[in-house]
Amino acid sequence: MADNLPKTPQLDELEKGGWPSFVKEIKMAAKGSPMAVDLLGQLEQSYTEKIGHWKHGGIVGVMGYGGGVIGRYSDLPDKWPNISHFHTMRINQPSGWYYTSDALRKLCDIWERHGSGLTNMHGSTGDIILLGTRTEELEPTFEELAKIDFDIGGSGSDLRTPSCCCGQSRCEWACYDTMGACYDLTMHYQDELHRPAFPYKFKFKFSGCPNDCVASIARADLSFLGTWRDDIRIDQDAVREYVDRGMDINEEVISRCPGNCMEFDGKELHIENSFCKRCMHCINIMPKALRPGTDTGATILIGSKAPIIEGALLSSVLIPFYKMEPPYDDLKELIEEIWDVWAEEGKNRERVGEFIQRVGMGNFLDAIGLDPVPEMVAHPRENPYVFFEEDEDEDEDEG
Amino acid sequence: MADNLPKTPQLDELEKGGWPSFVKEIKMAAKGSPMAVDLLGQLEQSYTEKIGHWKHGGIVGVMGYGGGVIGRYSDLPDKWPNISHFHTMRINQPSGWYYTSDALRKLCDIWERHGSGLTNMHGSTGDIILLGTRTEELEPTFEELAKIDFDIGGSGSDLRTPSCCCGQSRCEWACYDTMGACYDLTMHYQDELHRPAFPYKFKFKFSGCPNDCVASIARADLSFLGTWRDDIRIDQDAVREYVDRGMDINEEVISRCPGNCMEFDGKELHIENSFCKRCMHCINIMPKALRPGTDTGATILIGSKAPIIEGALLSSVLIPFYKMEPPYDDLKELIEEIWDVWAEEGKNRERVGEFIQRVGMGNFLDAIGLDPVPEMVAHPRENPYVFFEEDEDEDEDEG
Amino acid sequence: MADVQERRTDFGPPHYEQFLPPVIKENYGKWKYHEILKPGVMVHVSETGAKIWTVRAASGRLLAIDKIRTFCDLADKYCGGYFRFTSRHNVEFLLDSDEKIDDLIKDLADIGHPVGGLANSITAIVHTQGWVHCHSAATDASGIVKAVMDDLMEYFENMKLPGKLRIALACCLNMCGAVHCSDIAILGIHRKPPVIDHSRLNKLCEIPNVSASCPTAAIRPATVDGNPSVEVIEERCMYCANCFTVCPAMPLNDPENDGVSIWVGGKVSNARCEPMFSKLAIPYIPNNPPRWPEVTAAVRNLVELWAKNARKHERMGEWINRIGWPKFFKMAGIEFTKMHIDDFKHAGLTFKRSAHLTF
Amino acid sequence: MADVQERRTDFGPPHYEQFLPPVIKENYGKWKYHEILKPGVMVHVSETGAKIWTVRAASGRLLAIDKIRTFCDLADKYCGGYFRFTSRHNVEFLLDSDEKIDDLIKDLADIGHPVGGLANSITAIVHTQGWVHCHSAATDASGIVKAVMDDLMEYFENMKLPGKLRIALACCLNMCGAVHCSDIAILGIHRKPPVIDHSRLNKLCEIPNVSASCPTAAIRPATVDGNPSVEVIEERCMYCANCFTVCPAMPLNDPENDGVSIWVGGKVSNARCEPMFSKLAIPYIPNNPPRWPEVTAAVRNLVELWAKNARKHERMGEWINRIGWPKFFKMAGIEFTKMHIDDFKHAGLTFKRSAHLTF
Ligand code: SRM
Ligand code: SRM
Ligand code: SRM
Ligand code: SRM
Ligand code: SF4
Ligand code: SF4
Ligand code: SF4
Ligand code: SF4
Ligand code: SF4
Ligand code: SF4
Ligand code: SF4
Ligand code: SF4
Repeated sequence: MADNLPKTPQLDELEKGGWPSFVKEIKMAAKGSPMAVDLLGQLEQSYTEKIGHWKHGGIVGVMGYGGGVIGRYSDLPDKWPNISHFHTMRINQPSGWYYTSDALRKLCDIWERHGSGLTNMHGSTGDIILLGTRTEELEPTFEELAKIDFDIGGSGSDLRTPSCCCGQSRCEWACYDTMGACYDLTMHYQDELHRPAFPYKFKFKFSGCPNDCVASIARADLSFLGTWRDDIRIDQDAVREYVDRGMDINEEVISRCPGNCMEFDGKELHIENSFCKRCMHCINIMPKALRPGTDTGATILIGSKAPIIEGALLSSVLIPFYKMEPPYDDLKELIEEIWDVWAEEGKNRERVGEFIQRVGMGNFLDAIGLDPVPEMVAHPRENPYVFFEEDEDEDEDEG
Repeated sequence: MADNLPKTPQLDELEKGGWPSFVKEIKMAAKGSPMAVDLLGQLEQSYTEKIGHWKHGGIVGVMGYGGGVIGRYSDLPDKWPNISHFHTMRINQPSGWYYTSDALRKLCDIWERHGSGLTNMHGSTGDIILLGTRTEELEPTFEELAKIDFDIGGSGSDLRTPSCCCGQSRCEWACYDTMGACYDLTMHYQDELHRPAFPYKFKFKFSGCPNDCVASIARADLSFLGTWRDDIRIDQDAVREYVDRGMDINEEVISRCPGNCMEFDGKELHIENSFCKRCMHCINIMPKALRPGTDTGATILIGSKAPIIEGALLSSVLIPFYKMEPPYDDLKELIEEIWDVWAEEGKNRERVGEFIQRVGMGNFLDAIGLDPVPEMVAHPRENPYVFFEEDEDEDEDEG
Repeated sequence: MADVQERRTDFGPPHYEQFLPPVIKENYGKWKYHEILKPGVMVHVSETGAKIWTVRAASGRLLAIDKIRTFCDLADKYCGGYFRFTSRHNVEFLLDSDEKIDDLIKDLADIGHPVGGLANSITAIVHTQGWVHCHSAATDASGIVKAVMDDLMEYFENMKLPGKLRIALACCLNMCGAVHCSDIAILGIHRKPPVIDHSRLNKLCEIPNVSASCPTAAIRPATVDGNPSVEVIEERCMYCANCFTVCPAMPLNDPENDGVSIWVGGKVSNARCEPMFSKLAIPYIPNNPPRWPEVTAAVRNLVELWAKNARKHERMGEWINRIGWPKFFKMAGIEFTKMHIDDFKHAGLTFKRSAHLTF
Repeated sequence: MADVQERRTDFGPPHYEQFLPPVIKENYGKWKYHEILKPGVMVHVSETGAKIWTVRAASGRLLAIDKIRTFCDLADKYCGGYFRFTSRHNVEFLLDSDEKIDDLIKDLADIGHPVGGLANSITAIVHTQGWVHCHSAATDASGIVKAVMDDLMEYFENMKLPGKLRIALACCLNMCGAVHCSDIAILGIHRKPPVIDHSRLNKLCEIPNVSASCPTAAIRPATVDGNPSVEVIEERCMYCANCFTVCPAMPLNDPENDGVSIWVGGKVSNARCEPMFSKLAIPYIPNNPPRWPEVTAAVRNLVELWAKNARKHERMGEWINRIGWPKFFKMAGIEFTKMHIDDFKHAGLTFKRSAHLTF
């Protein structure tokens, strides 16, 4: 099939250079897949015309599932008939994106039989993306995937496929079991993941520490960042070793500490832990000498998202410290409270972060039954536009 | 008259204590003024009932002036007939609130003849406040004041009485002549000050340096903060003297420098001036050793105000550095541009700071003919909602 | 009409120069440095070697003309008749020698005007009219100020604080004065929606202006008992009284529900950190005249907490920023409530959007 | 219907445990520290003394199944069949000995997958679909990413930068990926309002939803040529394409006006400073396929400027915050325009509200 590839002078330019070439990949797939051949052709046309050639997606899917497939049709079906349908299947990745060659080979075989042979490993939400197939192939693909235990991920107004950093599997800083938590909640909320019933999408992401290696605080409606409540563990010998080997500890570590809470007297490193902001910097720089404490858990934050409509949001603190121990029962209760309130009162296409801004954090907390704590705010209000409630009058006099 | 004072058991409590007592002042005035007597009575009633007894002000004034008098009427005129009218006259203070005993005695004599004998020295905008008189006394008071060269200040939707710190008259840090500038602009804009023609009030305040001793950045629509462009002047001997006398220069000065641009090697203080934020801290702490540079002028900021309606604002940078030399011609041109645009397009009761937020800083700059500079923003936009204009397309490609 | 045309207007304030003591005129723009000599007293030294001594005294701001005359007498006695007021309404006597400073201080003490307010002290409270003159007041101004300053006299009269501490008071949300950027702000507040006088509203006010005045769009036109008027959606009203400012038929004053709130951590100067707004600390304290004991206690608590814990030169807000708001609320013994969480236009930007927490 | 009921659904992803190499299973939660050994290679050491070596290679993300099979072969050859992908779509091989690391690296090089992206380097660009799959794209994703990374290979393959630098690309304002919090973000943008297909709009879309979708309220219902449809107030449109997301009859794609913008200074981690959004640096660069030379040059300029001037461990945004935006624009040679000044909802909070300026 490689012989009758369309001419792609523009794309061919992108076979050059040191970074892996997606053009080579498409050509590789084109050896076995007519879809990949036409994709190449249409893409070359886009490169020439500087415009995409996909139509607005339609609703296609797999029986019993309300999401997980992104419908896609070429707007030049006559010219590129093999991609007249070119739907994406989102397949829920295993926690931490670990695989065996065995499992992945099976996945490839299925996709060779039913799709374009092209994938994204992975989509930016975290799914395995099977890139491009026809409507009638969706169901058979799913059936085969089910046999090797790969289920469909989220799309539409549902719980999106949760993801997590590798956490305790390979990282010394993980303050809770990210992969375990991610798996547990994914399994617990299969129905929410597969049947869109929310006002809009909802994402979980689990990072084992404040380094946030899955960018959870920037792109998850509920962000779990591992942290600790007790003291940073210090191995003073190892500190001295870093210094002896030439690290300028004052410049590189102490002066960069946002808590301004470190001191090195030439022999011992002292940390005033009650001022430590759990930023990770000192630990990052001296991984052999410093470790998070042992009373570990997570800070749970809510509401981040991309800019549309109200402007991008970072998640904000909902629970300053939560132990993150299975079976996470009270956490699940809280999540369901949040979903109930948001499903009830959220507008169509209103993410939970926008919803909270609209109804007010205080009202939202009331509704989900959580007490306000000062950790939730960068600072208290600056404007005097306070809504006083009748029953609160008594309480406030004490100040 | 002091004999038939109303009983004021509550207010009498406020004659005790170390701080000057306004109750004593009112009683002092009450010796000569029936208005002060009734004020005492009504105020005692307010203290008992926990509520004010003034009616919403009406429009009263002085011939030829549209502002400068705050109409005030008691809501218990039958009970307190002497304050059935109790209007305030705002008198434009001299720059820097300097007086001679001679001038003030004349002022007191006039107020003894025509008003309550009570004043505020001064109102929080800066005026001399003549507190309380009857409508028919306004004009005679003004006539007498005019004879001793005291004119009326602002109120209503006009230029409000400008004010300034003592600046070069007594302060070593003044980077321009605050008192001169304040006087010059006050004189230049007498019409704007006396005849309300703006959408809302507009205030100027002049501080000689970033310490901002008239709180200009917090409560002036146009804030002038003295600053310098060249290097901080250092007297190294004087620096050493501070250190020798026991100042912990690293702790007190260097570690508090927001520019992180100071170093003391035990002998010499070095400042990396290109990183100095002109915050004044080091100069404040070592006034004998450090002084602002000699290429001085002002940062001009726009838009601060109290919270109603959109929330309080601090002024924001309009001109990072302006030489502030008389006759301030281009400054005056700019001010008039601003007023024109705001008068044309501002809504009723919309302060200029709110107006700028509504129309957008960029559009505002276009309208007043000022080029945008990065000093105007804390940071560039974070949201991608950029309005592209036809004619700008060409320019931007270069990036 | 001839009269009117000849009438002198727009002549502006008197020129300041005539009010400057000779030493100032001669050294205008030449001052080199200053030294704080003792509480309330400082000296400025000129490049020419000339010096001027300043004695700062509390004035109280609300002054009877007789008191001003007394100040004039003191100025004549000590300063060649020259004196000034400050931007925070203290009175300053300007001496060209240091010999009679103590005499002046004594004379001032005798008439009840203590000297202080310089350097690391608490200076006069910027404040407003209250029940003395304003129709809008949710509390009195002068009374609270007097009570609070009586209580804080030691901090006015000495300089033992970590840095300057500026207190301001406004008797309603209009916030006349720089209340919104004060280390401690005392703010009069209402807590009930306006009571509408439907029979007079249409006569006194323009209904579209009234509707437009509401920051939360709580007001809409309505016909009540046949009168064109407005109605207030009470859940949306946060008692700002802006409607009352534009329309006398909508008063909010209410003896049982008015009171004050306390705000902390604002500043104006650019020293060290950028200027900052004050933030809500205590949502409500009832009016308790004549001496508002709960307010004075709350302010003292805040002052002492800061004084004890802040580093040198650290203003209230800088200290709180260093320790964090959670610690502040704990140390101050103030309950954190939903009222503390911003819910106005830019509320989302005040949420804690990081994991930088202390435990 | 029996079939349907028996059909297995909602079984979820495979349990991760079966995919973990034995050394990981044994040391799960016991890792003690790690060391970066050389570009792309690190070792983690367990409390038990066990070690695991990681070799990180660029994957390119858009992979043909044959390439995945090749990765599988390498995993079989070096790692007992185990491997993983990262949150930024690199591929990681996990070895229980360090003997064959160089062989693996060589094999990876042979199939065109360089090793690197660890520690103070530039790792893979998080990106999206572009013209490969999305209807909404204002630019291609994979093509720009390829061109930019080709140009930055040295920074992927070594660790000589001051800190980590994360680049991300999104092909439209939906910003799939953490583009809004990247050291450098490349963002596809439209610059013309939607072209409305009035004849089909009412059939394809619900008019109230369409109106509500617009962040700037630029859309209102209108009847055009007898069709119920909408109209766009063009001055209010900032080309976000949210209307197109909800309604296919309002496309914005336009070859002449689409292109990319460049954003800088965002970050996600809590290390040192709090997470930050990226800010606008270059408002517009036209699409210039296949290799977008202006974009690669702009990115390289930014990377090198930062690399040369930042202190150790200082991310792009931290560096800019230290030197200030005025210096940044000057040093980067980027013109500051009104487009850089925020004019959306919270714009006022981005104005410079202090006199903290450098000259
Ligand atoms: C495939 C993927 C991009 C990729 O190449 O990796 C993707 C692709 C699309 N996203 Fe996304 N999003 C993808 C991750 C994200 C992320 C990142 C994340 O999840 O961590 C975000 C930002 C985080 C967030 O949720 O805010 C994201 C924010 C959006 C938005 C804006 C949502 C918002 O509230 O602002 C839209 C618009 C919408 O929902 O209508 C959107 C819409 C879309 C649609 C469905 C286009 C549409 O308007 O219908 C895209 C389909 C493209 C296609 O043809 O395949 N996508 N989208 C990612 C999903 C792969 C996966 O499942 O692993
Ligand atoms: C007298 C004075 C308070 C004082 O005791 O010192 C005062 C008193 C009043 N102010 Fe003020 N303001 C006074 C300085 C201020 C300041 C401070 C300043 O100018 O530096 C502010 C805050 C800064 C600002 O301009 O934003 C201020 C912000 C207001 C506002 C809110 C304006 C806003 O845009 O948010 C109002 C409401 C209004 O304009 O309708 C207001 C309205 C009023 C009115 C006229 C009440 C009203 O709604 O009609 C008050 C009359 C009281 C009376 O009966 O005498 N007053 N007002 C101050 C003027 C004295 C003088 O001329 O020297
Ligand atoms: C007299 C006065 C100006 C005037 O023309 O009236 C004045 C005079 C001086 N100020 Fe001020 N300031 C005056 C109001 C202010 C204000 C405005 C206000 O409080 O409303 C501020 C801004 C306050 C704020 O940030 O909230 C102000 C912030 C400063 C600062 C910065 C302090 C800081 O660390 O934030 C200095 C520097 C210092 O003292 O270290 C300063 C320094 C000074 C110096 C040392 C300047 C000098 O060399 O002469 C003067 C005496 C110091 C003192 O009071 O301790 N002055 N000063 C004002 C006296 C008010 C009063 O009676 O207490
Ligand atoms: C493998 C991966 C997690 C995963 O489960 O997939 C990972 C792994 C590690 N990260 Fe990460 N990070 C990974 C994505 C991230 C992300 C997410 C992102 O970029 O989208 C972040 C947030 C980025 C941001 O702030 O914008 C991230 C911020 C960090 C930081 C903080 C760096 C900083 O100074 O801001 C560290 C600490 C350090 O390296 O000093 C860190 C440190 C580490 C360590 C050293 C943790 C450990 O002990 O194992 C790992 C190797 C370091 C490295 O890559 O240099 N990791 N790390 C991700 C690799 C992505 C890639 O292929 O390049
Ligand atoms: S987020 Fe923390 S625990 Fe997870 S991989 Fe990154 S550094 Fe390790
Ligand atoms: S984790 Fe961050 S805040 Fe805490 S001590 Fe280390 S550097 Fe400082
Ligand atoms: S603002 Fe500056 S110049 Fe003016 S009095 Fe204060 S310290 Fe002096
Ligand atoms: S003025 Fe402020 S920023 Fe400048 S050197 Fe002094 S302390 Fe630093
Ligand atoms: S703060 Fe309010 S009540 Fe007090 S004087 Fe100003 S307008 Fe009147
Ligand atoms: S008090 Fe304020 S919020 Fe309430 S109705 Fe009046 S203007 Fe609106
Ligand atoms: S960023 Fe926009 S164009 Fe790109 S994949 Fe996401 S929705 Fe599609
Ligand atoms: S592109 Fe965005 S701003 Fe323009 S009309 Fe559509 S939704 Fe509104």
